[in-house]
Amino acid sequence: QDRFITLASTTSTEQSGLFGHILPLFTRATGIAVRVVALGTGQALDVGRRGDADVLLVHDRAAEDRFVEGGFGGPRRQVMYNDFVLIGPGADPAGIAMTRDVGEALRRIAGARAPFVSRGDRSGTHAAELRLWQEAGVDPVAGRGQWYREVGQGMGPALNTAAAQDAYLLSDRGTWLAFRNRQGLKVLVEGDARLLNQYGVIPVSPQRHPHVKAAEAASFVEWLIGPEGQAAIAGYRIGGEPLFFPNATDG
Amino acid sequence: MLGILGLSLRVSLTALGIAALVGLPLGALLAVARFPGRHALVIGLNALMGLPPVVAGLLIYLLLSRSGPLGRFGLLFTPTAMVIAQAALIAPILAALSRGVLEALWEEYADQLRSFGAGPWRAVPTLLWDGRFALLTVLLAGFGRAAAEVGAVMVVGGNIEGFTRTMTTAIALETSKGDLPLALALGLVLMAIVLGVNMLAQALREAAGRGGA
Amino acid sequence: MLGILGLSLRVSLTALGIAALVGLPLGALLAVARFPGRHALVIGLNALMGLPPVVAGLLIYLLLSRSGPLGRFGLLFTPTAMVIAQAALIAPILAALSRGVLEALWEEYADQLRSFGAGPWRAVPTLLWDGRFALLTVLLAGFGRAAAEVGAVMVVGGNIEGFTRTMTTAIALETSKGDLPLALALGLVLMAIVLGVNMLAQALREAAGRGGA
Amino acid sequence: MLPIRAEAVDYAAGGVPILRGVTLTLEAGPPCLIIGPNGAGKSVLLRLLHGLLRPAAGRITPAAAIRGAMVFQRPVLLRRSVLGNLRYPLALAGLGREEQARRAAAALDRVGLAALAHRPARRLSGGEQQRLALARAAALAPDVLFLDEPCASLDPAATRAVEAIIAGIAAEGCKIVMTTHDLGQARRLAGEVVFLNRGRVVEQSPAAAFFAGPASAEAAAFLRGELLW
Amino acid sequence: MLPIRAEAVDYAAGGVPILRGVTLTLEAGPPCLIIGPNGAGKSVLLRLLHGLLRPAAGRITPAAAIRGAMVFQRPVLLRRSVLGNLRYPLALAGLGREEQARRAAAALDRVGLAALAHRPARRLSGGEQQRLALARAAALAPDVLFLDEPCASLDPAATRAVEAIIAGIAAEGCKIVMTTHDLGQARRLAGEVVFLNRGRVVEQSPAAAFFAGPASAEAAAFLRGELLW
Ligand SMILES: Nc1ncnc2c1ncn2[C@@H]1O[C@H](COP(=O)(O)OP(=O)(O)OP(=O)(O)O)[C@@H](O)[C@H]1O
Ligand SMILES: Nc1ncnc2c1ncn2[C@@H]1O[C@H](COP(=O)(O)OP(=O)(O)OP(=O)(O)O)[C@@H](O)[C@H]1O
Ligand SMILES: [Mg+2]
Ligand SMILES: [Mg+2]
Repeated sequence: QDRFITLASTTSTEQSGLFGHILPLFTRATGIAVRVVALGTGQALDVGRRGDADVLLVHDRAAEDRFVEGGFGGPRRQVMYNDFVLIGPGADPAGIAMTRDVGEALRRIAGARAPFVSRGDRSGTHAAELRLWQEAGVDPVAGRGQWYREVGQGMGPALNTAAAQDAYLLSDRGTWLAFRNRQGLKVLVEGDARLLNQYGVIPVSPQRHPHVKAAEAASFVEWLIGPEGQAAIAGYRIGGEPLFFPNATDG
Repeated sequence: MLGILGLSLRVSLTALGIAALVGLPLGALLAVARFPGRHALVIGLNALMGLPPVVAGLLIYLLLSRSGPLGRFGLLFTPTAMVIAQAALIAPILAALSRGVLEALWEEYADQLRSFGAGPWRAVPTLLWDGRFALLTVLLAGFGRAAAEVGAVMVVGGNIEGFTRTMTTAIALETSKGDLPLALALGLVLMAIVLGVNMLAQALREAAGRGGA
Repeated sequence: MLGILGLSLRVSLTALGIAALVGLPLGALLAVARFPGRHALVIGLNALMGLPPVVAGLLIYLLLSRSGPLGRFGLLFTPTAMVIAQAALIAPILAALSRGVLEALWEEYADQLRSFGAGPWRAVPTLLWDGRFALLTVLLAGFGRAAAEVGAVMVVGGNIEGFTRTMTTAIALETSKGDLPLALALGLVLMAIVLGVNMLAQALREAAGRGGA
Repeated sequence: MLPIRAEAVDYAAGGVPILRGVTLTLEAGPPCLIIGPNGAGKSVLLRLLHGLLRPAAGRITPAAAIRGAMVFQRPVLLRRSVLGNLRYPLALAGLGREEQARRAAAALDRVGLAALAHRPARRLSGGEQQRLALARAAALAPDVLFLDEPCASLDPAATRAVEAIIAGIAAEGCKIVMTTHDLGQARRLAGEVVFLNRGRVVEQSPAAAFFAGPASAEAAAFLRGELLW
Repeated sequence: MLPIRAEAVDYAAGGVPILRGVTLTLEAGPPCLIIGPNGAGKSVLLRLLHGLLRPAAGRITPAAAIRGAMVFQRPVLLRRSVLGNLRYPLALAGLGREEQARRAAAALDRVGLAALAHRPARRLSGGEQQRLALARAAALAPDVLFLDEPCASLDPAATRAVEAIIAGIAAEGCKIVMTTHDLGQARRLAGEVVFLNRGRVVEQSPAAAFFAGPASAEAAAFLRGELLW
């Protein structure tokens, strides 16, 4: 295929299997192939800044805004959300399954000094986790090296680690649903409004990088936030459960 | 799957070919020639065997990135970029290992070849030819490193499905999806291919060896 | 930072030591002994030089994971696990490369040592000792591979801050954060350390060489 | 160990027949000299008798893997000092450290290398290397000693001295089996002669008889220096 | 190339002095035989004159890197066929393919190895290897040919034949510089003799005079076979 764009995205979206579902639909509709480079959010933004991708799909609002303010691309459009879930061993030694309050759950984990695996890679998920600890009034860094374990890896490896250590962790629902090596892990806390995970799409600036395929990138953004794309996102399910919820029109 | 396998093989073998073209003569030259700085070069090459793939990948990434010096060729996230990164990674390995191997041969040949009036440049192809059986193991080490390598190809190739996804990046991906059985199965397939290449090399060596050594 | 460096060095050198203890004698034995299956073993070892670190990591992971056969020792995500994974990864490399190097020496020594009545078991230490200078390069290749390795230590070590984070996993982390300058700086520091080890090895070799070869 | 018998031994390598139907017996007694032109198969025969090679057909008895000790035509010295080379096989033979040191010193002295004991062995001159190889094999005090042209690189005086050493070893009851191209040397040392040509034993005779008048025309031509390639 | 002059040449290796104050001149003319006991420094001297080693003190002229061709005491054969070994230096000297083939065939024939042309060279017998090495150097038609004990492993007939070859090469105007431990051979070939002992040139004399009665007591003892290590 001659017409293609390069999309820099996050490992969580790639590993959830979403792209395998929606991108063929886009290509069939427009004749444009999409090459997905799945990276850490920070690295994905860096790839965009250097002009090595045409469009970005990421989930770290603060970092996205800095990117747009820096003139590296834009406008940012909101695409979809999914939610984070608090996962832990079925035995639930910290007893968090009863609560629906994520702050309370985190406090119990800290109180029980139960093993907790943190992404520790300054990804969107990591940023969300740190925000939740702060809101819960706990400084987990005090438990570093004991019960609080920063693994510095993507979502999947973090889940692998938690599975092997019977540890708690925060995961995005999409990666969790697609994840196969669950061993004893279960979703223990979900549905708290603070657990929302918003994704945005940003075309890279053709002013800054003239070689960028602006027209193709624009049609990708258009399609993604348009009815076809939004329907495709809603249509991606694992075991009947949707992983992502389209919300482009809300923004 | 077949496409991924093919790409893996193609990238590793091309990288090996390029690295051999640079690394083996360099190794032979270092075994043969005595010049100021040779000692430092040898140590440097030995140390480069410890170059982390991710670092090599990053350097090539910065070179090939649109904002880098070679950006206008648009090579980033292509198989070509992966070949470049792997070749850069294994050329020092081939050079360092072949220097070690050929130095023993040179110890035996030096006086005789110098007596024939062969300078270092002429001695290099002679050593490479006469040492070809020992160099086979060196080449297989280079191939193994290239075939197993994931850090560098991931950074400069981007693990793009259907375009730059190799066996190793696919294995890494399945591992992060937690699909360990699939990851292991892919690993087994890759090892089977690598084994096949090794058996082929060995068979070639034996066919050549029968001709007289 | 110092802790990470120390861990990196400790893990790589320990793995190298263990792998050398297994790999070098095995390589020498393969150079010396003729037994049914030797040929297959040689090809197998050559192919194992292409074992992807992630696959090696996964196998060790499954072995050490609490549901695995060695689960009760709780070794997963500890430096010990990283040492095991790296040793498993580089032992075949050391064996395959040393076999190649020592076969040349054995060609020269075989008749004489057999004439002395030295069986394969007795010939092994002799070859290792008399070939020690050539084996240095092999060891440095193994060390380089261990020092640069990230896939296996990541899987079985888990890159846990302050506990199993090594230079290479830190580099991978900074890369995924998009902090390329820091990643490169860490890479430079690692290369400097590797260079230091190589210079030390070279100095030792020279000191020994002066004693007579 | 003795007698060593070769019965109808064939040997081939690289697709080329090297020895054909070699039958001979080595009995206790004075040195047996194997002589014959270049490429006749003398070195291969010694390796077979020593036990390093296995016959393609026929057999050699006793079937022990290695029989006695051997000095190769092209000495193989280990990457060690002269003394290290001497001690290596002694250690392998299980001798104690003191006995090793004693024997090594005596052997070095015997071949005039005592002053070079601590030199790297592979840096010795051609003749020095050959003397070291002989000393090393003799120090093992084997009951059979195979010597493949042990004096080829020795100066005239060293040749005479080594001949005396060999005769001395033989007198102590060790069977010497040796090749040489120096017919004078063969005359001086031989108790019996095996004449080998093109892979065949042409004759095996007592030395006196052989040199007085060999049974075969080939051997006669060889003795006259006329059996050219 | 000729004359080659060594002036007050010293050489040492591994901390050991090997040659001391060696002064000699090699002029065009009949073969120069360098003789002396094992370890005297003959091989090292040949390497210096050939240009493989550099003097630690003194100088050798002309200063060309390599002078003439050389056959080493221990032949170094490449991992190729017999023919491949012969052609290698000819190709290096820039000869055309046909000329290479012609010269190689002639050289093989001369030393009786034509039948072994396609054998792997390193599998040859000791004497065959030595003849190959000689043929290989002679095929280069050098103006000086350094021979380090070229007949040490040759059978009696081959020795005579090679002596004839050497004499023939010398007659064609090539300067032969050669070592040997075979004093008979030295007598037959030498135009002049350099007697080396313990790293010093004891005398350089016309051959006839030397063998009739050497000037030095050391040489006289050497000729009597009494100069023992
Ligand atoms: N491994 C081998 N492969 C092929 N040919 C061989 C091999 N070993 C020996 N030969 C050949 O067999 C013949 C006999 O070899 P051998 O070394 O026994 O001769 P020799 O009698 O000792 O001669 P020399 O007096 O020159 O030492 C030679 O022609 C040699 O080329
Ligand atoms: N590289 C070296 N390092 C140390 N010693 C050396 C070296 N080369 C030669 N020698 C010593 O120098 C002396 C002379 O050596 P050389 O080989 O020239 O003797 P040679 O006269 O050729 O003896 P031979 O008749 O035994 O061949 C010997 O004692 C040898 O041990
Ligand atoms: Mg022989
Ligand atoms: Mg010599």
